[in-house]
Amino acid sequence: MAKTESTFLSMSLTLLVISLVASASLGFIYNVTKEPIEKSKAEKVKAAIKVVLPDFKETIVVKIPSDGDSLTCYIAVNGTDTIGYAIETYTDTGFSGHIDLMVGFLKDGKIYNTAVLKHAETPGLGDKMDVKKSDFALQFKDKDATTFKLKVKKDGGDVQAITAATISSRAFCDAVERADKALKNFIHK
Amino acid sequence: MADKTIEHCGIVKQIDNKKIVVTILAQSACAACHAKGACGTAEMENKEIEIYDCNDKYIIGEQVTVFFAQKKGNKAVILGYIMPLIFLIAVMIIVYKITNNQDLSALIALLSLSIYYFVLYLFKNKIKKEFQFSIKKNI
Amino acid sequence: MSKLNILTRGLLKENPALILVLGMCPTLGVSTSAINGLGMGLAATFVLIMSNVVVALVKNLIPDKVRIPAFIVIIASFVTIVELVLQAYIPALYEQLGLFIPLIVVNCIILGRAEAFASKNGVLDSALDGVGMGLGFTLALTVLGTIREILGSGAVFGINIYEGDGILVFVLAPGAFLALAYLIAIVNIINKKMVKK
Amino acid sequence: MDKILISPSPHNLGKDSVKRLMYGVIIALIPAFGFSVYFYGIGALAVTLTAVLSSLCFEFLIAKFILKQKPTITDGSAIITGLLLAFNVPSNLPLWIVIIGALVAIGVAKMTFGGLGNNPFNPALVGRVFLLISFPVQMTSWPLPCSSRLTNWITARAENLDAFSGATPLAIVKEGLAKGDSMTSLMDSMPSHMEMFYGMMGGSLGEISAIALIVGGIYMIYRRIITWHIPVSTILTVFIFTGILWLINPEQNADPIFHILTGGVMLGAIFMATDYVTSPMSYKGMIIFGIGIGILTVLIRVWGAYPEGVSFAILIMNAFVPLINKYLKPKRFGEVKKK
Amino acid sequence: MEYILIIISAIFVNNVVLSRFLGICPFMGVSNKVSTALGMSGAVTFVIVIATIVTYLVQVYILVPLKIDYLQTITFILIIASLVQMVEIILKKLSPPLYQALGIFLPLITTNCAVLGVAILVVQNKAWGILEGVVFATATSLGFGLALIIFAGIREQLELIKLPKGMRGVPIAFIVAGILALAFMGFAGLDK
Amino acid sequence: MNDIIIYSVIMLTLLGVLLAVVLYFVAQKFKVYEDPRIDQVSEALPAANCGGCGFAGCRNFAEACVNAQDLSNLFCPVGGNDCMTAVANVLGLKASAKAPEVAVIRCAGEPKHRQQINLYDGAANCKIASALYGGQTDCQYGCLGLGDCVTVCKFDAIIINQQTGLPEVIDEKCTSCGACVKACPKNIIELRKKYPKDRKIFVACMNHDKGGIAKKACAVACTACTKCQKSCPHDAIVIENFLAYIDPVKCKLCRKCVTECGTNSIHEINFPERKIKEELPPKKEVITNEDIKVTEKIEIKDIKE
Amino acid sequence: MPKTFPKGGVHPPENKLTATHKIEVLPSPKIAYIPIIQHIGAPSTVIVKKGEDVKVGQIIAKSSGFVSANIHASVSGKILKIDETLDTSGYKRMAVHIEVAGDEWMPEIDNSTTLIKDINISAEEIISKVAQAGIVGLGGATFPSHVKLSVPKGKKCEYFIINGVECEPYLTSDHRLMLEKSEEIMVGIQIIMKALNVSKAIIGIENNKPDAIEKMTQLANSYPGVTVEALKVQYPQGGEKQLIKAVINREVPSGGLPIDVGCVVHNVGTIIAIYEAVQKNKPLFQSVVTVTGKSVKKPSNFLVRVGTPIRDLIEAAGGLPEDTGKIINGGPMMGKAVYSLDVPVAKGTSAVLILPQDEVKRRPMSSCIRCAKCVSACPMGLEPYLLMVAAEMENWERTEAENVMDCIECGSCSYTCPADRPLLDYIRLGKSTVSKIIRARKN
Ligand SMILES: Cc1cc2nc3c(=O)[nH]c(=O)nc-3n(C[C@H](O)[C@H](O)[C@H](O)COP(=O)(O)O)c2cc1C
Ligand SMILES: Cc1cc2nc3c(=O)[nH]c(=O)nc-3n(C[C@H](O)[C@H](O)[C@H](O)COP(=O)(O)O)c2cc1C
Ligand SMILES: Cc1cc2nc3c(=O)[nH]c(=O)nc-3n(C[C@H](O)[C@H](O)[C@H](O)COP(=O)(O)O)c2cc1C
Ligand SMILES: Cc1cc2nc3c(=O)[nH]c(=O)nc-3n(C[C@H](O)[C@H](O)[C@H](O)CO)c2cc1C
Ligand code: SF4
Ligand code: SF4
Ligand code: SF4
Ligand code: SF4
Ligand code: FES
Repeated sequence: MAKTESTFLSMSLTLLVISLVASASLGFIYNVTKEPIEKSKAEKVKAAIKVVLPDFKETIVVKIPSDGDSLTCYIAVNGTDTIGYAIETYTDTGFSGHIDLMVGFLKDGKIYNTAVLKHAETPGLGDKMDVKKSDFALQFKDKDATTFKLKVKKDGGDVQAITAATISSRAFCDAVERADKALKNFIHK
Repeated sequence: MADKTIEHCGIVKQIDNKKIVVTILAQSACAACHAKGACGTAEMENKEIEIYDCNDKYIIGEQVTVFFAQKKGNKAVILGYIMPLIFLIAVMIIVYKITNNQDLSALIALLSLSIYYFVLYLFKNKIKKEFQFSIKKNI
Repeated sequence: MSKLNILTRGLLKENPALILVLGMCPTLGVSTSAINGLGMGLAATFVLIMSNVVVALVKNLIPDKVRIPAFIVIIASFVTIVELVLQAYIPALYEQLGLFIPLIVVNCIILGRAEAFASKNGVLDSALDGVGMGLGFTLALTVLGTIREILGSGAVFGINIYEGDGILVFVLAPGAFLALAYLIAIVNIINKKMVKK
Repeated sequence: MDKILISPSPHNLGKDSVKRLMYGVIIALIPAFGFSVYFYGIGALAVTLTAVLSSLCFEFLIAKFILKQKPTITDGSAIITGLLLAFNVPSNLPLWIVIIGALVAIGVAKMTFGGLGNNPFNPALVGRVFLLISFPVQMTSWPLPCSSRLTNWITARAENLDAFSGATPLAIVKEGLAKGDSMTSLMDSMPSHMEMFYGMMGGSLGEISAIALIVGGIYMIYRRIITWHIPVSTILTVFIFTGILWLINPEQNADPIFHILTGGVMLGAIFMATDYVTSPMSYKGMIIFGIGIGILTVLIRVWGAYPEGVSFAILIMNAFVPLINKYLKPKRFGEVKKK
Repeated sequence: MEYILIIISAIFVNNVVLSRFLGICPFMGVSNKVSTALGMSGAVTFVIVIATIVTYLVQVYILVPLKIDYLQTITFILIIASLVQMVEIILKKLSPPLYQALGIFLPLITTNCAVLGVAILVVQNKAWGILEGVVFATATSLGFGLALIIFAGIREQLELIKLPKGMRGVPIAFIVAGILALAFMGFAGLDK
Repeated sequence: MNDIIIYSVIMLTLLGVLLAVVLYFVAQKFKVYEDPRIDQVSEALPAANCGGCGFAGCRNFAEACVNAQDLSNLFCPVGGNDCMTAVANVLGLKASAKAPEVAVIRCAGEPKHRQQINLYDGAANCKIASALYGGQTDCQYGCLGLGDCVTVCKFDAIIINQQTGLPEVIDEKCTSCGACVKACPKNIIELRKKYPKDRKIFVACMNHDKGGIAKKACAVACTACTKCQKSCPHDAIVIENFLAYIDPVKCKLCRKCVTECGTNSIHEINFPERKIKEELPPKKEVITNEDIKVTEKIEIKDIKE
Repeated sequence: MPKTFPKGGVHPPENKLTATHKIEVLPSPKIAYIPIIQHIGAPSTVIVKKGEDVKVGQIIAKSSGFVSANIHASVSGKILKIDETLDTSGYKRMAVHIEVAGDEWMPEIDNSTTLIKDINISAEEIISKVAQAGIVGLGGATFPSHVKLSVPKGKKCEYFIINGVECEPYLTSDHRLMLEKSEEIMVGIQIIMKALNVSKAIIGIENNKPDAIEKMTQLANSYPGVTVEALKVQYPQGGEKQLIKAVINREVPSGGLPIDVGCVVHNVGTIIAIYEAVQKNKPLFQSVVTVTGKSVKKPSNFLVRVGTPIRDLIEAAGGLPEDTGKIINGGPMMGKAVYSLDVPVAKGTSAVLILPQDEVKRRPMSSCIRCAKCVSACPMGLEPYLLMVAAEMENWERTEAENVMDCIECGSCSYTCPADRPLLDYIRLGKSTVSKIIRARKN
């Protein structure tokens, strides 16, 4: 087959057709993957809630205010029983900026567990906040912010910081504290 | 001074009564690249340079060296890229201060580039004088 | 050129990352661990094979002067597909690779093969070339990822092989450059020796 | 009679040689080494010996087996690299880490470029920064200096490892300020300036004693191994810059004397920034180089994540040296001004 | 203040080349001479800024409202490719001598990771408006220029040196880049 | 849902057309695509970038070939005739044929032949040494042995023989690029026609002094005694300025002159042993340590890539 | 603080062994070999023939242009032949061989030692006499002196500077001349001041010659316009550009001549030669030569006839020592190494230096450690390390761009380099290649 000549018409036409085909097929694939994408996003949140709270049946999603901003709070219920609150919280003071956490509180305000949703901290240093990498996060288990000061020891708190990653540890505490405060506010109201 | 001029090998392509056209192989980023054979984006592009003032006689197909001052190269970059950039950012800031609308200011700044290019167009002849190339015979 | 040759030359002799030094951004950016390297490599391989095939199919329909943009559209489509599929089915990897997935579009290897090989050869050869080059790229990324992971965090594919933290630099930017530099140097030397023989 | 020699002029030979210069630097480093052994005991000795010996070994092995050159370990430059690497780490650093440091310094930063004279970056500092980033925990826990170490130095190393962990004054200041403490209260807990001048403070093993380093520096200037330009411009810049900050807000900023006595400014300015290979060639360039180091040091110290900034500052300025050499030429005699 | 932090971050702390690994190809390819490196960084800055503005507007006013932001990659790359060509056409049309001068002075880059990467980074950052985006784009390109120029200087110096055989060319360039990245880590935290 | 597909299609199509239009303009008005033959010619070249052709590099040569009307003035000595034929085929032109050449060293003054009168102690560089003095011996024309020719050869085709202190050309490697010829400050190296089986006959001497002086300076110097000239049946030998020269075009390799030369300064290389053994002054004796001393400080630098 | 030039320079051990040795007159040789190129510029044309008899002071080769010089017989006798003879260049060059017979001088030469103070000829006549007498600069460059005395139109000479620096180690010929021929120098200065039409003359002398400074200062009081400047000891202060900078703080522009800043510089030896030519009609055929070296038995200062083989000088100084490594015509920094004792003394020869092997044998070079010592030592503000690399890589454009042509070849850089790099060897290669390129460009 002979090579198509480069004329204005042929050039436009080819690109037109190629774009057409490309966009159509992309649209199709988008439609196919749309659902799985959303599902996987939801899965992730759900998995995190499961980690940070004891067994429950379903969740009610509410937005709770947190100084000037709002956090997503998943109220875990078993029928009418409130089991606890899983709060999607964040901080911007991480070594590499933004960190997303899920913090689970029992009804009495005690922290049940925490989970890291997203972070960009340095591997080998800040990323030890992930339970898979070190025990740092475990120290928050079953702590109550009223008795357990959510600050690293260097700042006069009770949290043992990750060695050589005080900044990340501080940020972690900041996020947990944010959730704690928001929740306390919310419950008190 | 060698350090201060840019030289390119070129080949005389065409000779008019006053003007000599020399094709040079623009040394694009890729030209020096060892992998250009494998890479399609390599911009091996012939550029044509017109030279107006020359005393020597040349013949078509002769190898020549095209050179011009490093300073002028920098000036070209300033006129071609840096000035419009500064212009763009300045317009953007001014419009933003007035309208307080970021996106609008960006759009206007983008459009205002045409003003810059128009001004450039007005100075066409001056620029033409400025960016003269010279050639010499290859030894 | 024999089919076998087309398939295998990408592995060492013309390894796109280590010999031709193409697509350095993803090579450096995602090789923090073996698994990331492998994932990125496979993603790129997929795009490479598919775009090679498609380009080989339509090469005669495309006028010369819109060749490159047409290729870009084709490649970008496949990249988008990879993006969507990863997001849907392997979200963890998708997050790890981040920015570098869309950047597959500008990876010189892919456009380069489309232009230099697929636009001149048949469908089967192009596919084989895609496989070979893609695997070569994947191999390079995985090897580099493994080196960096072992040195940097004492693990391979996430499995700890020694106690302690490792030499942290290797998972950070400077380590990427250094490890790649020596890898390229070594591969070059090996390659030269093989060519001599 | 042998054959008469012929050669172009000059026929006179100066007496300087690379070896003489290098061993001059080593002599100049001896006082500081003495102080560190005095304060840190066997730990300092062990780290230094390890660093020097492994530097020599790596240089020899790489030159001989990889580059296939004639090894030149006798020229003394590898000894300096080893010494200065050791001077830049805590005295209780595990020895295997020291060896990695030496490998990086000699192997990566020096021999990769072909050996003495070719490396664009200061080898000892590349080694040190590499370690600092790779082993932040080990590299930032210092034993406290204590003269009694010398008397019972057999046991000292074991103790060093955990018992006497302290922080450098700069780290204390940085932490303190972050916590919101005031400068005055922080300064109270600090050794006095005079003690710092001797070296009674936590820190890397060779950087603590300003007096010993200055003595070494004066010796090198006297023997014309180095000129004053780099050390003076560096130290002065740090002094002036921190002085300005201090004048603006003495509660948030430490005083300038504190700054020049701590954190390796002396060691860096006198011994590391002056490394021939990685510093500019003209006096003008040297002064710019020194000023650059000073400014970067203070920037990193005051606003950056690291309490100490000298190593980074020198490395960053090393990168600018070729540009400095290119644009800051010595003034040509009878230079004709171009129109 | 916020802008200053963005600038410091983009130039020093998260330098495109040394820490984000974008635009490595031109970094390796063009940085042989300081003079070209200088010119090159000017051109790159202009291209990146323009590309950022256009892609940002397209993203915010077209892709997102139409819910087709999954087409981001393909749209951006096409926009960037045509933009670069358009700038060339305009220059050539308006002032051929200027165009010629640039042509032999500068190696041309059309598309590389840095341009697309910056465009994507800007639209990804939800907290940023276009002003921040432009500041970021400019600073990023300046960071690119800085790295390029330093690197060119070192390479010019290395030209005068007999390097070990296997290290010549790409490997030594990467070693230098690695040590440079190591040194630049000293800037960590300056953006806070 | 379908909206999305429609929007997508519209968006991309618009962009595609935009790009097409832009490119159309670019293509129509401004771009001059590179002559693809340059690449093809480049491929046919040996990529040694040695400059032997007179151009800066192989690619420049390729360009010149493509732009030339005929190839008569263009020749790549490295690739030789085969390569030029290939180039000519690509371009549809006629190749210029040249007899293959090889470099020869026209000095045979080993230490034992010429007395050393001083010891050069300057930088190990022939150009520097030659700018200063005539050399370490009485012969002002002879090889200095400091190896500029070795440094400059990109093909590792010249080495200094540690025993004779003289360079030697390795015929198989020599591409006749001529770099050494340009490098030698004493003009000792000549590119000569390559005969079958690499045979060569040439006068290995450049001494223009009168016979007596030359002979005193070096035992194997050409004294311009004219014996060879008389003996040559093909008139291939000319004597000018007290030095014999064998014209490679006329020389038929008959070897008559070789035996004629009283100072043994005509060299024959790669010939079979002579059947009738003739009285020839011994060519190579055992070399003593004293003789090698001179060459010790030669530092043969890495060949630049 | 005594004055000196501000940048660069080195201070090698002075070793002025012969500073107190009076100048002795060395008898004529048996055969004199008089080279016909003894100056910078065009070679002279021989005007005598084999077999001819010549007298002392008779012209045997005529100047062949403006920048050229006459050459006179330094001895009387018969011309044996005109043949190639090894000279200080290391190459064989044309020389007139004269077999000495008696010592018959040209009649017009006044061979007495009486001082003639009165100058009663015009500037033009002075210059033509200087040219006739074949006088060339004895400071080392052997540049024909009448050229320097003819100030080009449009330029004005304000200062006449006398170079009594003698900054090279070992050398003492100028020093001795200043002590022994002080009056002649003063008269010579007056002559040149008249020729140049200047009113100010400054004698620059380094501080290591206090006796010369004292003597010249005393005398200068009685000669209007003449002053003496004591200078700090620093090599290469004798370089005319450095001397001008040190004495009157003016910088000769790159590529320029002293006259561009209103100066003419002459060496003290040259001045005595000019005095003798003008007042006594005596052409230049003698030279004061220091024969010295640490192992030399009898280091001395000799007054020698041009054409005497240096063998005679060395013999007179006690013979060639056992450990001789190098024989140098000139000082250790700028002189030329010679390897044959048959090399004849020329007009510009100021010393024969015999150095032992262990003092001069070069050490093997190592790679540059970028210590910048050469940069700080270079009095011309150049970067020798860079010039060497550029020349080594044969990058002549760069070599030129880095101002290689400004190098005065003083050797301070090679002297100071701790890595023993032969900097000046390569810089010279660069200079000669670049000057060829420049010349080719002009044509
Ligand atoms: C490349 C690099 C990455 C770092 N990453 C982190 C990090 O992710 N988290 C963190 O807290 N500190 C990190 N640091 C260390 C901080 O800069 C700082 O040194 C440390 O937080 C000091 O805390 P410490 O008191 O725990 O030693 C990093 C340092 C460097 C050089
Ligand atoms: C080519 C050339 C031309 C010169 N022309 C003049 C001249 O016109 N006037 C002058 O006074 N000196 C002239 N000189 C002499 C120089 O200024 C200088 O005195 C001479 O080269 C000796 O200097 P030196 O011994 O410091 O090297 C000339 C020298 C050279 C090499
Ligand atoms: C490095 C250097 C050192 C010199 N040292 C002396 C010196 O010590 N004494 C001297 O008379 N001339 C010295 N000269 C020569 C002078 O530069 C200059 O040529 C001379 O004084 C001019 O006088 P003349 O024409 O009488 O020779 C030196 C030249 C150079 C380049
Ligand atoms: C004054 C002086 C300072 C030096 N400083 C260092 C240094 O800081 N680090 C180092 O590795 N080597 C240093 N050296 C040794 C040597 O120059 C260094 O190893 C080279 O950089 C290796 O090429 C120094 C040498 C001298 C003479
Ligand atoms: S020997 Fe000479 S001609 Fe032959 S390849 Fe080497 S440099 Fe070229
Ligand atoms: S032949 Fe080679 S070694 Fe001999 S002088 Fe010429 S360049 Fe030097
Ligand atoms: S470069 Fe020239 S002027 Fe400078 S010190 Fe060396 S020899 Fe002297
Ligand atoms: S003095 Fe020698 S070692 Fe020092 S910079 Fe100059 S050339 Fe290099
Ligand atoms: S791969 Fe990033 S610029 Fe080429």
